[in-house]
Amino acid sequence: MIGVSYSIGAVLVFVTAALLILVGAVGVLAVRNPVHAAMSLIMTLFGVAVAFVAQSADFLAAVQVIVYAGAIVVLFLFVIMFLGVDRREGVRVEPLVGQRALAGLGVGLTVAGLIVLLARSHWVSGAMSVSTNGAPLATGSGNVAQLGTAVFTTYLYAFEATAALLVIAVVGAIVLARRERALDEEAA
Amino acid sequence: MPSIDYLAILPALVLLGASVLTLMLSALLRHSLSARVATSLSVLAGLVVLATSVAQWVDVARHGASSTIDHAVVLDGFSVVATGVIGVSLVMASLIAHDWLVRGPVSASHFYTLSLAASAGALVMVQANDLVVIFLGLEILSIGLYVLAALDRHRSASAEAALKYFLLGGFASAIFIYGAALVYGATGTTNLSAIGYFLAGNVLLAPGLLVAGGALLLVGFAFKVAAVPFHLWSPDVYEGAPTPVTGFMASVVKVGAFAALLRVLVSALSSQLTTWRPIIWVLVALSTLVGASMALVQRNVKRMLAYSSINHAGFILLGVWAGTVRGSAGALFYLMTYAPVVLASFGVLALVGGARDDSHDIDRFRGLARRQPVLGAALAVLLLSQLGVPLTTGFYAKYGVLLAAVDAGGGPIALIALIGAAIAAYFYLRWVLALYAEEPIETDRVSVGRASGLAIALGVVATLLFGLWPGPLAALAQHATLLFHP
Amino acid sequence: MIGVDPVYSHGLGLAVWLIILIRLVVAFAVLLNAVILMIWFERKAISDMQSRIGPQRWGPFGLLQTIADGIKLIFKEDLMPAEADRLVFRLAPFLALIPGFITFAIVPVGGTLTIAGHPVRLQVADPPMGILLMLAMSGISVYGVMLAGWASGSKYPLISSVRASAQMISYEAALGLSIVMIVLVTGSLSTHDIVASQAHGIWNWNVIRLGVVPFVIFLIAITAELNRPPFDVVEAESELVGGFHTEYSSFRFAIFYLAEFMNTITMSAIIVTLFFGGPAGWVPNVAHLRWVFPILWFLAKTTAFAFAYIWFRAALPRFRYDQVMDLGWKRLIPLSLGWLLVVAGFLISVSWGFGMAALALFAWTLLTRAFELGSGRERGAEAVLPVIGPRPLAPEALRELTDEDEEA
Amino acid sequence: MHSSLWLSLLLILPLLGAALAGLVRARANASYRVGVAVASLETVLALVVAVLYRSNVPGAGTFDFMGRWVLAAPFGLAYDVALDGISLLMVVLTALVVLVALFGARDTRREGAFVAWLLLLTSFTMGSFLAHDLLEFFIFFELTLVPAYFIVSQWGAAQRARAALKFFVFTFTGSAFLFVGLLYLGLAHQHQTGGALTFSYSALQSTAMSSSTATWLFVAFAIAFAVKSPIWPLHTWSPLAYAEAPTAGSIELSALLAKLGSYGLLRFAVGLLPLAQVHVRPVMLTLAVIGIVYGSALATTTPDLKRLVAYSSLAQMGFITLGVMTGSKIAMVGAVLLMFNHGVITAGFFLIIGFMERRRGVGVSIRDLSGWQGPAPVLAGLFTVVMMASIGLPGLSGFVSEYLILIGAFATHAWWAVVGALGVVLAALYLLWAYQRVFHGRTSEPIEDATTSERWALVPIVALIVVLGVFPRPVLDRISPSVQQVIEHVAPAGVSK
Amino acid sequence: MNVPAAWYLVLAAVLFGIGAFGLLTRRSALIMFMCLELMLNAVNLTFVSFSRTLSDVAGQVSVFFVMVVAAAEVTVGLGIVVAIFRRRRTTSVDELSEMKG
Repeated sequence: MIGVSYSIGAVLVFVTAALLILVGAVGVLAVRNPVHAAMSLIMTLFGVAVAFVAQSADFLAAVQVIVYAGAIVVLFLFVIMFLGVDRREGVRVEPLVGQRALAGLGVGLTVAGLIVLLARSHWVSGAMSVSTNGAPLATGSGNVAQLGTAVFTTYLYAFEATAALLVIAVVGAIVLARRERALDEEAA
Repeated sequence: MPSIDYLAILPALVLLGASVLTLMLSALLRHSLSARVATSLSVLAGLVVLATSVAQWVDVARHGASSTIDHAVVLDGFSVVATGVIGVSLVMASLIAHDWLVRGPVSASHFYTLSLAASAGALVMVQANDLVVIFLGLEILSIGLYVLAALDRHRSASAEAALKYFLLGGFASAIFIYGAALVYGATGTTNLSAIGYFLAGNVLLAPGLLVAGGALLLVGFAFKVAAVPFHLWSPDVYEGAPTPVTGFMASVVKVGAFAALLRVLVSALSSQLTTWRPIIWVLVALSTLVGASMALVQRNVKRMLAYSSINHAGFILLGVWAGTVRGSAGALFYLMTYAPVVLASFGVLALVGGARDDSHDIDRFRGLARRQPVLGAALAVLLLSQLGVPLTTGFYAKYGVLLAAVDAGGGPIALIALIGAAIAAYFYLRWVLALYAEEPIETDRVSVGRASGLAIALGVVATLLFGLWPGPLAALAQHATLLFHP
Repeated sequence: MIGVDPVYSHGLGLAVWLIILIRLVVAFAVLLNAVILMIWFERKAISDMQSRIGPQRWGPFGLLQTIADGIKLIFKEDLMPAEADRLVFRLAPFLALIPGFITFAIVPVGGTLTIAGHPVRLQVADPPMGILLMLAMSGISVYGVMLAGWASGSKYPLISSVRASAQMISYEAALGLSIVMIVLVTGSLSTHDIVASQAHGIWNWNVIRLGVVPFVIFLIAITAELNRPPFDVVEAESELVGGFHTEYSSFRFAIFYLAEFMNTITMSAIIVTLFFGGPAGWVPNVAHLRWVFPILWFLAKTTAFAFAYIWFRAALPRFRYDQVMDLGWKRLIPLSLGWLLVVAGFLISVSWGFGMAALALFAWTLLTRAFELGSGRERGAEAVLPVIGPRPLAPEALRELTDEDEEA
Repeated sequence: MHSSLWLSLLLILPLLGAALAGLVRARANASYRVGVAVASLETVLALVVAVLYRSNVPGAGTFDFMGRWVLAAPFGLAYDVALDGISLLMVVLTALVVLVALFGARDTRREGAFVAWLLLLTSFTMGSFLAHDLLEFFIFFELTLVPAYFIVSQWGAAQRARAALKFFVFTFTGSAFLFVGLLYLGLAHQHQTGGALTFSYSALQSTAMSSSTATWLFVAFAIAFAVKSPIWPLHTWSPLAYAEAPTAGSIELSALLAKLGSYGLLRFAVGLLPLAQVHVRPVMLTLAVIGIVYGSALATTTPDLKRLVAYSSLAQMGFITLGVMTGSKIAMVGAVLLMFNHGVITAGFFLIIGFMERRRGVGVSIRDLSGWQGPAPVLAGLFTVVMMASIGLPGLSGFVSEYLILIGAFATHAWWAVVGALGVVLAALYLLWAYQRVFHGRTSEPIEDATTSERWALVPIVALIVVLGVFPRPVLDRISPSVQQVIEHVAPAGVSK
Repeated sequence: MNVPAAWYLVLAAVLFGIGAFGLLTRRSALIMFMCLELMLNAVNLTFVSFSRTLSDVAGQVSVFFVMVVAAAEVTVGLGIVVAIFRRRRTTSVDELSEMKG
């Protein structure tokens, strides 16, 4: 790797993305207020979107912002505000002594191991998948066409399965959020 | 557009269709859908799935295994039989749920919309030949179950169980899909067959990525099937979720997850046998021993069955460990026989648990067999089957996986698993003893609904009948595995 | 996301950089000025409709009134509520402002010029995902309102925040679906391509091509996204005092004000781009000035929609909150789904189109019945979400939302 | 070769009886009558089979009545029954002991279930002895646990729950080793032949394996059988279970289920794994001898009569193991005979103890009893006969078998035999001592002598004790060829004589 | 020239680790959900990086599906939180003490 120079721009983009992602992620963990955590989450999500753009996944970057920032985090914020859990949400007493250290150790070791494995394995660059039949990955609008083709051929079944997934999620959410008066009276 | 073999995906379509139909009926009829109609619909759907799987079996037996929709779905003996098992499980789970729905706070249409769709998810997993499809099937199944677990509004434990299940289930899913991403990076595809071909044709000099990915996939599956040490959620969730839902979890989820796990390991990663075997070895040893030991100290029977099902998961993993045809057949046979038994067991629990489904202390079972000999004897048979006593299917289930394990050179691990079974014997027998205890606790007579009764009877008859004559099922499992899609 | 703008076809020379920079600055300046005009326009038009005179003191026809107001606001005292979350309170106004501007960047305001040998499109940027950018920005724009209301640490703004987020999620789907129809007929996500496909004659305008329905859906959805009347339950004065910006004053308030009008203009421009051919229109054969007419067409169309918004405000009563929700979920989303089916069907063949239409009609009938029954049942039990409209001002609902001490 | 239907009938008859007993449980005495009738029929059937049995069938050696049906090919599961001299003796013992237990040790609490469980146990025990297939044997071996568990846990004494659980889990754990071992053996056979998976006894006999493999397998098998027998040091469950079980349960446990262990050791461990003999023989002999001495020593100290019999059984099991493991034909024949004799004798012991308990209403401790001889002379006399047989008084059945074992053992493993002979002396010591305490002396209690039905129950036992002590020939004639066949299979692997 | 994909992969691994750590240690259900989202985003980043390395579109398609799943999970997860909150007015997992694991 040493001796190869990367364009300043690419490095800069990487650093920006990495900063956004990591600062945001640490923010989610460290911040006490859930609204602030949600905002940190948005930061990470944007960082990921930047990283997507840098890796010529423009379409996904846009979808990332629309789905995550535009819907998921809004939903989070909605629930936080709706339930009014925003201000008093601190870190609670740990139920098991040393759980945090243990989790940290476990996760740390796993991630370190992963990084070592990532670094030490040379993946098969150029292994062509069935889907593109060896055609190189396009950028820009060609990319959308490729994505669309893949979704409706190789991943057709998966795509149809998402329909089931969304139906069950919507029905589930409504069943859960539904409030039945008879029951509330009983609870009260 | 890729060609589509509709016969292959028919079972999943039937279940989804039934789910949507239930939903629409409940929305379009003036009066809310009666439990009787909804249950009938669900039972019918299950039976249709079973019938379809028979048709599929004929097809597979005649033309061999095939894959369709651009190799995303396979139609092979293994998937067909697993489909049939899911169909049967669904029928029994619906019957068990019926009595609970009649008296409970949950709307039947909600329950069945979700449970049918979740079963469809399990079917997707069973047939999936692509990591992404497995992931989606897993999520359909899991999301349905999260909601099902939270359905009982009378007990706050229900929603709490759902939350725990959701958080750890989501964690598992994330780990799984991360593993899938790494495997994709290592092999350049997410298709299981393609991964298999790639690994068969290429030697990876530094397979770190593949190892890491495979390990994460395994961890994800281990969470879903509640193998130790990834089992922590299961006792709480089993306890908190409504009992019929728990039965559903213990049967359908296990079938789906194990079928997918087997397919991933056998179809895609069979060349990496030496890598994943040690991991499974540890999982088997821990699951059988810890599952059995922890069950000893429980007083709540649902927690007891949760640990027991961990123990059983360990046994099924033993078949997976073998990684041979015999192993897959053993695991499949185990699933075929375990599902009805555990469902019928939870059927009894749902009845004994009372109208509010909240009395699951073992003391409630004291003297049950004295007061109601038939119900008590049925539960005793089911428990003995889970214990693995001969003349019940439980024995042959264990036999099948042990045979495979010993065949693959796993004498020590087979012995460890059997010692786990011996420990488990303690609490099954303690329970049986309580059933026949002489000084019955003053409790009301348990009323056995017709539907639950039928389901329990089915479970008992199945375990005794095939316990006496396991030949057909064993042959079926064997043939099914021989017709495995490469 | 740089895209395929022909200006880059000769590489990134100094001239190109300059052109890009100028385009940016001009766009920004034009937009700001347009906002100032828009504010004046709205006050004036409303006054006329209400038989009042409106601003008249500053400048001809009171044109400079907005600037005067702005200056006043900047010099007012900046208040920070005691309960406020300071960082977010300061951040929110800018979050509201930025998406509006970024969205404007993808609007083609005219044809293609040739400056110093470089082909220059009159559009700040033409990313290949253009229309997705617009969706993304409209998704983000809600944060300003939401966070402002929450950060104020006050009851009514908080309710406004909750309403904003719910409303936003509810209308995003219909918005996206109507855009999907446009993408279907265009075959591209780029705004340039969308405009180009509507170039030849009024029959090619999407509003006609797709049937009027998608346009209506889009218009309603975008109005709701903008929190403009009649969907301004977020800032319903009669219920929530001032809504999310109750606690804002001075410069920060000015920015909200600015953002609202900027968004209005931007969305008018987007409507024009998506449904009315953008700068397309009759161009007289005048040498050297041919490029001006598309811009004029664009301006005219945009102004027309800006006026339409003002008209809505003056003419339509505000929806109740539950009505807003009902409209979004029970009317717009099913309608746009059904229409999408029909459009897709006709793109395949006519018979498919009629088939899909029949299917959509059937589904619509079923839905109607389901909704009828559903609302009948809800009389016995409460709705899916407690209605955050006039009713929630009941004390227990408020406590549920905000009061913490009582539970603790 | 006779039809295997005879054997199947032996298996099925008790099953039908159990079902019938369960069905008629509501009517007073009905299930008792059904039970006795079925057990009598079973005994007759067993005797008929014994008469029909031929000790030389062309092509099958000493196995007669063969029949094999495959039930589940992928599992190698088959219903495979056959009978040779050794199992014939066990079959007769089973039928007889059950009859005695049902008739003599009646338990009127929920009698229908009790009789049904006993008959089920009979069927499963029969199955184990008739099995000509290792897997089938294992299945029946495991199955016997269930009825035994229920009998002990439902009708036992105060600590019955603990005793039953301990019994079950110990045996279950032990059989885990057997399970893995038999799987290994079957698979090894399959890999050698390349054919279908089978656990048929005659097929597995031809499995080739190294001496160390055989040793490991033997250890695995022996653990299971040692728990069941019980052999020291895996016997710890037995005193508790014998003591807590109801009389009929004690009889079944000690007279029948214990024999499953020694029978399995002889037939499957020794019979299938000749190569292991060299390595394991010293160990097994030592354990056997320790068991003899240890059991006898404990028997001298325990105050509880049931426990005394339990420890004495431990010693007797030591003798059987000694006989089985020496490899000498005489000792082996003696061992098989002792299995039968010990079954009869302990059945007698527990019956009489049961009668005593019936009179006392509680467990019988030697310390509390005294002077029974006066009021109950017949009971005392019967006890004396059984006791003398157990001690090994010449002219009674115990003598023949112990004598054969010791003679055979002296010839091949003199030192072990010498220590083992100590057990005979100790047996005389503790039994006579116990007799003295219980029956001699005085008592003020009015104790009823043996009733008519009690006497009838003991008639077959006393008769067998006397007849086999005087004229064991017909029995020995049936055992010898089968033992010879085992020896011949084992002998080439370096066994002397 | 673009930076090596490995940089992004390592970044994703770290992000995954942070998410996992948060999920295991934080006690607020909402924060735990957010950590779940972090983990899924790390997966997405990994997929996209591999997609570029392999010059294969499958990775990007997978991201698409992961996003759908994330959306579905959040819907249901938040539904559960709302259901619990209705009852308990808390979202801290520790306070869910009715069951002892």
